[in-house]
Amino acid sequence: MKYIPTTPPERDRMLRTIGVRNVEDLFRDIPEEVRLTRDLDLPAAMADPDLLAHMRRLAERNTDCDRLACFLGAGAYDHFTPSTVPHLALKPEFLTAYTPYQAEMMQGELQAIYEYQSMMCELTAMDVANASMYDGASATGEAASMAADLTKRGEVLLSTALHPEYRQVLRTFTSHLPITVRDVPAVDGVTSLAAARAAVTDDTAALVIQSPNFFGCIEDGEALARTVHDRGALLIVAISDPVSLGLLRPPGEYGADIVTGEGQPLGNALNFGGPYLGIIATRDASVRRLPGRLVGRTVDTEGRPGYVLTLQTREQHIRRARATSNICTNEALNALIAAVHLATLGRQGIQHMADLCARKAHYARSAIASVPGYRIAFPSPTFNEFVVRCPVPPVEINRRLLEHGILGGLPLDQFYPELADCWLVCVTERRTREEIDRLAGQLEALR
Amino acid sequence: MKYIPTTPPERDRMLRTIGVRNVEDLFRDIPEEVRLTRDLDLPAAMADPDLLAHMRRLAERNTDCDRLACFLGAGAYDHFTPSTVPHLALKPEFLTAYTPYQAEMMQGELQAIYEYQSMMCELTAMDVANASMYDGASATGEAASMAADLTKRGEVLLSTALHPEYRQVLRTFTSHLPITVRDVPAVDGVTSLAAARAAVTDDTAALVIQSPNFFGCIEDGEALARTVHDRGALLIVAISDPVSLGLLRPPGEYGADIVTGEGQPLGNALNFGGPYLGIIATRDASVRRLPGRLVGRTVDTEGRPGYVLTLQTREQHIRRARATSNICTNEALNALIAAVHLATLGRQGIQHMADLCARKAHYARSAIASVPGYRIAFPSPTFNEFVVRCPVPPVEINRRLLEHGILGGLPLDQFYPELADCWLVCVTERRTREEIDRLAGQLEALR
Amino acid sequence: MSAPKPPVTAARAPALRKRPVPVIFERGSAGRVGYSLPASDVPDVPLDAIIPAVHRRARAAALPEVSELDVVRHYTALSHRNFSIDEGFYPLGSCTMKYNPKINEDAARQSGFARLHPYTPEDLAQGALQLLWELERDLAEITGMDRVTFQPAAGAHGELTALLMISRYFEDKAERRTTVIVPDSAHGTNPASAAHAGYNVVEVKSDSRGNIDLAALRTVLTRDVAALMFTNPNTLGLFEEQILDVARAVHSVGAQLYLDGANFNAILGITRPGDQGFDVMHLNLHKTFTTPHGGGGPGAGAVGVRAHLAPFLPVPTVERVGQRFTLSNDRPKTIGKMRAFYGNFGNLVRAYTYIRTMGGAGLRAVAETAVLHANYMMRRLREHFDLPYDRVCKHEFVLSGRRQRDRYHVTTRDMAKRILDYGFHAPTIYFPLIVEEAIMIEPTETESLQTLDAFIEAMIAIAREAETDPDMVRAAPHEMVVTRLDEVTAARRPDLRWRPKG
Amino acid sequence: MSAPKPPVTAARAPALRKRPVPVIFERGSAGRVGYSLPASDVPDVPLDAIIPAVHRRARAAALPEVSELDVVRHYTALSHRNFSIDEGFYPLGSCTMKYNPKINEDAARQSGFARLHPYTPEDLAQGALQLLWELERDLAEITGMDRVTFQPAAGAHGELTALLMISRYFEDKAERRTTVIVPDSAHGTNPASAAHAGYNVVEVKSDSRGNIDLAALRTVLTRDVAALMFTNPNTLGLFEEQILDVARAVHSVGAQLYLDGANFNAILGITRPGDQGFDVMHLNLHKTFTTPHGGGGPGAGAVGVRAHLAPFLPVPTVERVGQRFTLSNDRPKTIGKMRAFYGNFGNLVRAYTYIRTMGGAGLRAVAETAVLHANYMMRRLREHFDLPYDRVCKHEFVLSGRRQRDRYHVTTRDMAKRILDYGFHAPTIYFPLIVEEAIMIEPTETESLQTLDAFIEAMIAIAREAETDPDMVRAAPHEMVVTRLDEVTAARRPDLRWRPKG
Ligand SMILES: Cc1ncc(COP(=O)(O)O)c(C=O)c1O
Ligand SMILES: Cc1ncc(COP(=O)(O)O)c(C=O)c1O
Repeated sequence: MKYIPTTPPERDRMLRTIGVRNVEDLFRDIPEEVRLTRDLDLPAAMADPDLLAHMRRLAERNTDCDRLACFLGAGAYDHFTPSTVPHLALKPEFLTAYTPYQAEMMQGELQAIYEYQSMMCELTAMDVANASMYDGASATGEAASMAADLTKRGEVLLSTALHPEYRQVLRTFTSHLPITVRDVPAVDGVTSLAAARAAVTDDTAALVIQSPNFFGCIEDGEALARTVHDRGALLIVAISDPVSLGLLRPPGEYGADIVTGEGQPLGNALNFGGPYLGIIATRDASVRRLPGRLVGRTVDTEGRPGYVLTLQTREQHIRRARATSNICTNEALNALIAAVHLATLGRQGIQHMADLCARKAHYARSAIASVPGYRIAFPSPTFNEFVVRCPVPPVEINRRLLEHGILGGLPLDQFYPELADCWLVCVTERRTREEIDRLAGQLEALR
Repeated sequence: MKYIPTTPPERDRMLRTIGVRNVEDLFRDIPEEVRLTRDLDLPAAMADPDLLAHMRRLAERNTDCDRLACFLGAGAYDHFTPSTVPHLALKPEFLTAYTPYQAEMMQGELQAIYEYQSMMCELTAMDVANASMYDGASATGEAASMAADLTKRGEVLLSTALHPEYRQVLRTFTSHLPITVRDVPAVDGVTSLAAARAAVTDDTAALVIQSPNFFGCIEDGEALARTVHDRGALLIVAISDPVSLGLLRPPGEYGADIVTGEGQPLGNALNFGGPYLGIIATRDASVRRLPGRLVGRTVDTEGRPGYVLTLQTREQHIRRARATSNICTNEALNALIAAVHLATLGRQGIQHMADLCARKAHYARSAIASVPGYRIAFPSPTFNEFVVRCPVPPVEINRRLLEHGILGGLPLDQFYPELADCWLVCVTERRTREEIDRLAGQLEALR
Repeated sequence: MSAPKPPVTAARAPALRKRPVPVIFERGSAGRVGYSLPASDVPDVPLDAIIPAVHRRARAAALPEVSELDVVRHYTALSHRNFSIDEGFYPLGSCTMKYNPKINEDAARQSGFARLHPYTPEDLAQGALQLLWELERDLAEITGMDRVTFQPAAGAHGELTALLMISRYFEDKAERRTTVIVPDSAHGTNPASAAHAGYNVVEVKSDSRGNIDLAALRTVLTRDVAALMFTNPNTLGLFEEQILDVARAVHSVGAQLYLDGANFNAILGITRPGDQGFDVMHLNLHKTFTTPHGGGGPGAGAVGVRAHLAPFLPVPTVERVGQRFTLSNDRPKTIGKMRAFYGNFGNLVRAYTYIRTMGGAGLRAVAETAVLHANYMMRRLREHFDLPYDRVCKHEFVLSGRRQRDRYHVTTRDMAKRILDYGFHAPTIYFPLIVEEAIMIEPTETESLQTLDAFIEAMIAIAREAETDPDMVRAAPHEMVVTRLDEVTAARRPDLRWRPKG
Repeated sequence: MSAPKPPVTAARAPALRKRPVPVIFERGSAGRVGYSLPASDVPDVPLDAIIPAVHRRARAAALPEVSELDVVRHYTALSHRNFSIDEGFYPLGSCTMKYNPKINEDAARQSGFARLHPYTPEDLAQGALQLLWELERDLAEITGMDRVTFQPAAGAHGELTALLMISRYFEDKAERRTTVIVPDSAHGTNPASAAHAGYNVVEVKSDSRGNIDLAALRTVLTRDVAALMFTNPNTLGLFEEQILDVARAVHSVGAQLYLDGANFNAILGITRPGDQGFDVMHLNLHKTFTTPHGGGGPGAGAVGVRAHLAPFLPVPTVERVGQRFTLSNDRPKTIGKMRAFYGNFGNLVRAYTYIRTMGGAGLRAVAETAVLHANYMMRRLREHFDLPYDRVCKHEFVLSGRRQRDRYHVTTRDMAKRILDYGFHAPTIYFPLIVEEAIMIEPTETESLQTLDAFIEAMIAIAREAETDPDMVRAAPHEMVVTRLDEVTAARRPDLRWRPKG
C-alpha cells in the first residue's frame, strides 16, 4: 500500500519492541462489543489509473466555467487568475504545511500572511485584518458577535440587500446568543436610509450592509455610517467581490467599523462554493476583539526581523470558553492565494481589472436594457452586477442561454419571491464583448 | 510589460551611468543598412486571458489520448504516469535550473541524474549510462558513430526491424562520416540470423537491432550477439519501450555492447513527439567514448559525498572538434522524470506494469486473431505490440475505430510498402478489457 | 530596495540562509507591473457616467509594484523558509500530519470541479452532487452515523454546527438546557464552541488512567446538560475505556453525546462512534482524510448525526431522486446555514479520492499502523522522558518534559525548538493542559520506521543535551532562518501590517 | 538507513543543511511499494504461454523500494539543494537565463498538447500543426529566413542539421568542400558539430576589437570551404561590426554563412540575420524564447534557412493546404531526419506562447533592455576587473580575472565559487577561451535594476575579498550544502552509478 510504508517484517520488529504479540493487542482497550468485526462496507479500493479515470468522469459530469461564458455571480465570481497563483501558492512547501506554530521554522508562511493582512488593510482602508476566516458569510456572522461584544449591545440590523445566504448564516450564528437580528429593507435596490434611521436604537450594536450589495448596487455607505454612528452603533460592511475595491471607495474611508468580505474573487477557484476566504478587518482599537489568527512582526534574539502568531490570548486554545471566537483551522492557503494574486496584479492591475469589470458590466447593462421588454430593475450605479426585470421567467432565459454556451445570471425568486421576474447578471473582466452581444442577442428572441 | 521590470526612470538612470543618451546609442555597432526600421510583423501581442483562451482553442483542436483509447505505439507509448511525476519533477527548482555547471550549488540535480544513470544501468544490465541524449533515434545514431570509433571499423548493419525513423536518423547522422550503412532484412518479423551472419564482415563495427523490435517481436539477441561478436563487431540494442525491461531479459545479459533507448515511456508525456529522452548505456571499458554528460560521485573538501559533471574531456566544450559528440543541452528534465517515475514504480511496480502490458496485449492479440479475416503477421512472442494482417486497409479500420473513441494502431504501408495490409497494434497497461473488446468488436464489422 | 548586505568574510558574514526576505511591498519600484490584462473591448464611456466619483476611490491601494519574476522570486523564497509534510516528519499531536497524496490534488484541480460555480443549475453539476452524495454515504458507514453535512469548513465550525443542532433539538422538544460539559483534557475549540453556541461550560476532570472521571461526570450530569463534548481517543491519545458507561450516563439525563472526531485516525474501521452511543460528531477531513492543511487551512469538518438529529441539519442537503442528485432545502427544522454554499468542496473531492484509494480494509490498516507506530515510539521514548499515563496508546501519546525542566531548567518549549535543528517539526507542546510540560507526539501511519527511528534518536539526543549542554538547548533553534523570536514584544506592541512610507 | 548524525552542540554539530541526502536506493526497505496499479482484468494465462522464460529477466532490476512519501521527500529534498531562475539571479553568459513564464507551462501542459500521440492522424492534430505552422512563420519573420525546421532538440543539434544541409547543398551542386571555418571565440559545439558532420575545422582568430580578424579570415577562405560558423553578437558579447564584409567574403568563395543564434536575445527586432547575409542559422528557443532549461535540457533548436537551402530541410515539414495543415515528406533532396517525429514540441508550444505574449514591439523591447542591462553592469564593474574589450557590448560582456589571479592568486574559479555564497549563480567562466580567466556575464532583460545592483555590489565585494582575504575566497563556497568538490578524483576514479550491495 503506497501510503503505508510499514512492511510485515518492520511491523513485527515494532511489535517485539512494544512487547505485544499482534496489532489486535493494541486495541484491547476498546470494549469488545463495539469493536467492528467486519470490514467497512465501502466501494472497493481503486488503483490509481482507474481512480483517475473515475474522477475524470465525475468532473466531466459538471459543466464548468471553462466550458461556458459565465454571467453568474451572486457571491462567487469568475475572475481571471494569473498563472503565478497556482504555480506559487500551491507549491507543496505551502500546501502541505500546518499552522505555523513553530514560528522559527515557518517564516515563509508567516511573512506571506503578514503581507496578506497588509494587503487587506490597503484594499479596505482599515487598520488591521486577520489571517482569514472560513468565508465571507461566516466572517460576517462573526462580525455581528464582535460588534455586540464591542458595544455591549444586543441588536443587529441587517440590510435585506445583504446576500441572502450571509443573512441566513448570520442568523444561524447568532441564534443562540443574546443577539436580536432585525431586517432593514432595501428600497429601489439599496438599503433604505430612512428605514435604517428608524430602526437603529440605543441597543443597536451594528448595521450590516453589503456594498456593492447583493443587487449589485453601490450603497451610500457614508450616510448609513453617519446614521448608525449617531446612535453609537457600528457599521459592518461586507464586500462580496473585493475586486470592486480596485475602483470603489474603500469602506474604511466612509466610516466602516468592521469590514468583512469574501476573498474568493482574489484568485481562488470557484470550487463549487469552497474553500473560499473569509476576510475581516477593523480599527486598531478593536484588534483585541478580532476573531481568528493574527501574524505580527517581531525580532529574533539577534535582532533580525521575523514573524509570529500573536495576540493569541484572544484565541480558544489559550482563553478557551472566553475566546473571541472558536476558529482554529482557518483558510490560510486561500489567503496566500489572494496575496499572490494581489502581488501579481499589483497597484495598477487591480485598478485595471476593476475598470474592465465596470465598463463591461455597463456595456452589458445598456445592451440588455435596450432589448424591448427588459429593464434594469434599480437605478443606482453598479459595479459588475445588476438586476434585470425580464418579460419571461429568468429560469427559462437561462435554459435557452445554456444552449448557446452561456451560463446566465441568478433568478432571484428563490431568495426574493417579490422579485420573481428579476435576474441578477454578473459581468467580470473575463467576459468579451462578443459574449455580451451573444447574450443580448438571445434575449431578443425571448420576450 | 510583466516580463520587463525596467521602468522609464530606471532606464534613464542606467543610461546616465553608461554615459549614453538613449538606447539607440547602444546599437550603433550594427551597420545601419541592416538595422530594422520597422516593428517585426508578428501577430499582435495578446493579454494573458486572451492568450490562454487562444491556447486552449488550439489544444482542443487536437484529439489527445485523454479523449481516445489509444492502441497506437510505434515508438511513443501511452503508459500510466503516477501523480508524483509531474508534482516532483516539474518543481520549478528543477524546471528552471540550468545545466549544473556550479556543482556545489546544484547537488539536487546532480544527485538525481546520478540516480537516473544508476536506474538505467539496473534496467538494461549495463555498466554505465549517460545523463541523457535527445531521443531514442538520435541516441541510436550516436551509438553507431561510437561503435565505429571503438572498433575503428567503417560499416554499420541495421536490422530492418529497427524503427524506420531510427534507421532514417542513423543514416542522416552518419551520412557525411566515413561510415557505410547496410540493411539486414527481417524475416517473419525478426532480424534474420542467417542474413546477419552473411552480412557481418571484418569491417563491421556493429549490428543495430531493436528488441522488442518495431513489429513488437522479441529478437533472439543472444544469437545475434554471438554472431557479431564472432567477427569482432559490437551489438547495439535499441529499446523503444523500456517498460518491457520490467519483464524481459535485459540486453546487458545477452551480450549488448551499447544499449540505446527511448525514455518517453518512463513517465514522459506523449507531447506530439517531444521532448523525449534518449538513453545510452555501455560497458565500463567504453565509458570514455560515451557521448554526452556524465555525473559522478565524489567528495568535498570536508569528506562529504557530492556529485559533479565528470569525464568532461570527452565533451565539446573542452575537446572541441575532437569531442566524442557535439551534444551540449540534453534532456535532463526528461531523465529526472524517468527517475521519479521509476522510483515511484519501484522494483515491484515496473514488473507489475510490464506484466499487465504483456497480458493485455496477449489478450488483444488473441481477440483480434479470432476475428475472421484478421491474423497475426508474425509468429514470434511479443511484449505490448504486434502486427496484424487485415482484410481491409488499416487506414479504414482506424477511421471507423475513431468513431468509437479508439485511436487505432499504425498502418505499416508508410514504412513498409510490402506490408500494406499490416497494422501495428499496441496495448499498454492502460487499456482495459472493455476497450480491447470494443476494438475487436468493431473489427467484426470490418472484413 | 537596496542590495542585501554581503558577507565580508565567511566567518563574519551573515549566513546566506539567515538573510531576511524583504516584504513584497519593498520589492519592485514605482510603475513596475507583473500582470497582463487586455484593453477594454467595449465602447469607451466616461467612468463618471458609470460610477460617480463620490463612490470611487481617490487613492490607489498601495499594493506591490513588481514584475512577474519579482513575484515568483518572492514567494519561492518564502516557500523555502517553511516546513511541510513533503519536506519532513511533522509529529504534531492532535493534527494528524499524514502524507497528502498527489493524486488527490490532480483529482480536485480538474476544471470540472475547480471551475464549477456554486449556483450552477443542478443538471449541470451532477458529478459534483454525486460525489457529495457518495461521500456522505461513505462517512456515514465509517462513523456509524445516519446523515452527514459538509458545511463546516473546519473542526471547530463543525462543533458549533453540532451544538446549534443540539439546541434546536431541545427547543423542538421544548426543553431548555443551558450547560455543555467538556473534559479538562479537551481541545480549546470545544469550550469556545460551546460558549459561542450560548452555553455555560462545565469542565470535568480526568482520572489517573487518563479517562474522564466518571464519578465527577455523574455529579455534573443534570437535566440542564445539553451535551457532553467528548474526544475519543482523547487528547492524551488514550481510548476512553468506559465509553459505554459514559454514553449511558449522558443519555440517562436526556443529554446528547458529542464526539470531537479529531482523533479518528486511531479507530478507522476499528470501532464506530455510532455504535458507541454518540449522537453527533465531527470529522476533520483535513486530518484523517489527508486533505492538505495549507499552512493553517482550509479544512473540512464534516458533521455526522444519528437520525434523531437529522431534521436539524443545515441546508441544503444532497438527496438522490431516482438517478438524479439534487440540493434540498426542504428541512423545516433546520438550524439554517453555517456558511454560504455547501462546504469546502475542493477538500471533499480530496477526501473522496482518498477513501476510494483505500477502501474499507485499507482504512483499517491506516488505524492499525498509526497505533502501532505510536506505541513503538512511546515504548522507545518512555525511559528518556516522563510518561504520565503509562498504558497502550492509540494514534498518539503524551510525554512530559517535567524531568528536564526540574533537573536542568530546560523546558518543553526549549526542547521543541531544539528539535527543529534536527530537521523535524516539533510535537504539539503544552497541550493537553492537564499534562505539565506536555509533549504530544503523533507519528501517523504514513511515516516509515526509518523516520520514526531517526526522530526517536533525535529526542534521545536532546534529552542528553538538556543534561550536558542546557544553555545550548535553551538558545535553540540554531539552524533556522531566524533564532528564537520575541513573542512577548510581538504581543505587547503589535505590528500587524506593513504601512506605506510617507 | 540509520538516523542522520545528530548535532551534539550547535557549534560542533554538522549544519542541518549540510547533511547529505542518501541515494534513493538507500531509502526504503525490502518489499515497500509506492505505486498503485490495478490487477489484470483479462483472463489469466501462464506467462510462459505469452513470453518464454528464456526471453524474460531472471532477476528484478534493483530499483528503489520506497513508499510514495519516501519518493516525495527524496525529490523535494533534492529540489531544495538546487538553484533555479525562480530562486535567483543566474548571470550565466551565453545561456540567456531569463525568466520562464508560468503561462507557457499552463499552455504546454494542456492535455490537448501533452497527451497527443505523434502518429495521431493529421485531422485530429490540426491545432498542433497550426501552431507549428504559425511558429515557423513567426521565426522566419524574426530571423529574416525563409523556412524553419523544428527537428533539432537543441542548439548543437541544430548546428549539425545545418551543416548536413550545407553538405547536401554542395553535393547537389556537385561541389566537394571539406572545410568549415570557426572563429577562435566560438562555442565548443561549433567545431564539434563540424567534425561530426565530417568536416575539417579551421580556426580563425579574433582581432583586438573582439571582431573576427577579417584578413585572417580571407586567407583561409578558399573554394574548399563549405561554411563559416559565425556567432553574432559573438561570444564576447560584441556585435561583429564587419558582418557585411564577412558575408561578402564568405559568399565570394561560394561558401555558406552560418549563424550560431545563441545570442539572439541581443538583436530581437533590431536586426535580422537574413538581412545581414546569413544563409542558415539556429535559434536556441530555450534561451531567447524562454523555454525552461530543465536542469540541462530539453531545449529546442530551430534552424532557419534561406530559400536555396530549403530543399534540403529534414522531413517532415508542416505545410498549409487551404485551411488544413499537414505534414509533408515530399522533399526529395532532404537530408533525412535528425530525430524521430517532429521536434521538442512541448517547448515549441512554450516558445509560441511567449511570442504571442510579446508581439513585435515587445520582442524589440527585450533586446533593448537586455543590452541596456549588460552595458550598465559592464560600466559599473569595469574598474574592479579587467575588461579586455572595451566597447559597447550587446546582451553580455566578458571580464577577466587576470588581475586577481596575478596579484592575489585568486582565480576566476575561486571568485565564481564565492559568488555562490552571496546567493547568486556564477557567471560563465573560462569561456570564451580567448579571454584569460574569463568571466562572462549575461543579465537578461527580465532582471530588475535592484537585482543587477545587488550582484554588482557582490562582485565588488568579492574583488575586495580577493585582496583582503584571499584564502577565504580560495576555499569558497562556504554556504552551500557541500564545500568545494573534488573534480579530479571524480574523473580519475569515476563513480558513475550506485550498485546494489552484495
Ligand atoms: C482535538 C481537536 N479538536 C478540535 C480541533 C479543531 O479543529 P479545526 O482546527 O479543524 O477547527 C482540533 C484541531 O487541532 C483538535 O486537535
Ligand atoms: C554560443 C553557443 N552556441 C551553441 C550552444 C549550444 O546550444 P545547445 O546547448 O542548445 O546545444 C550554446 C549553448 O550553450 C552557446 O552558448
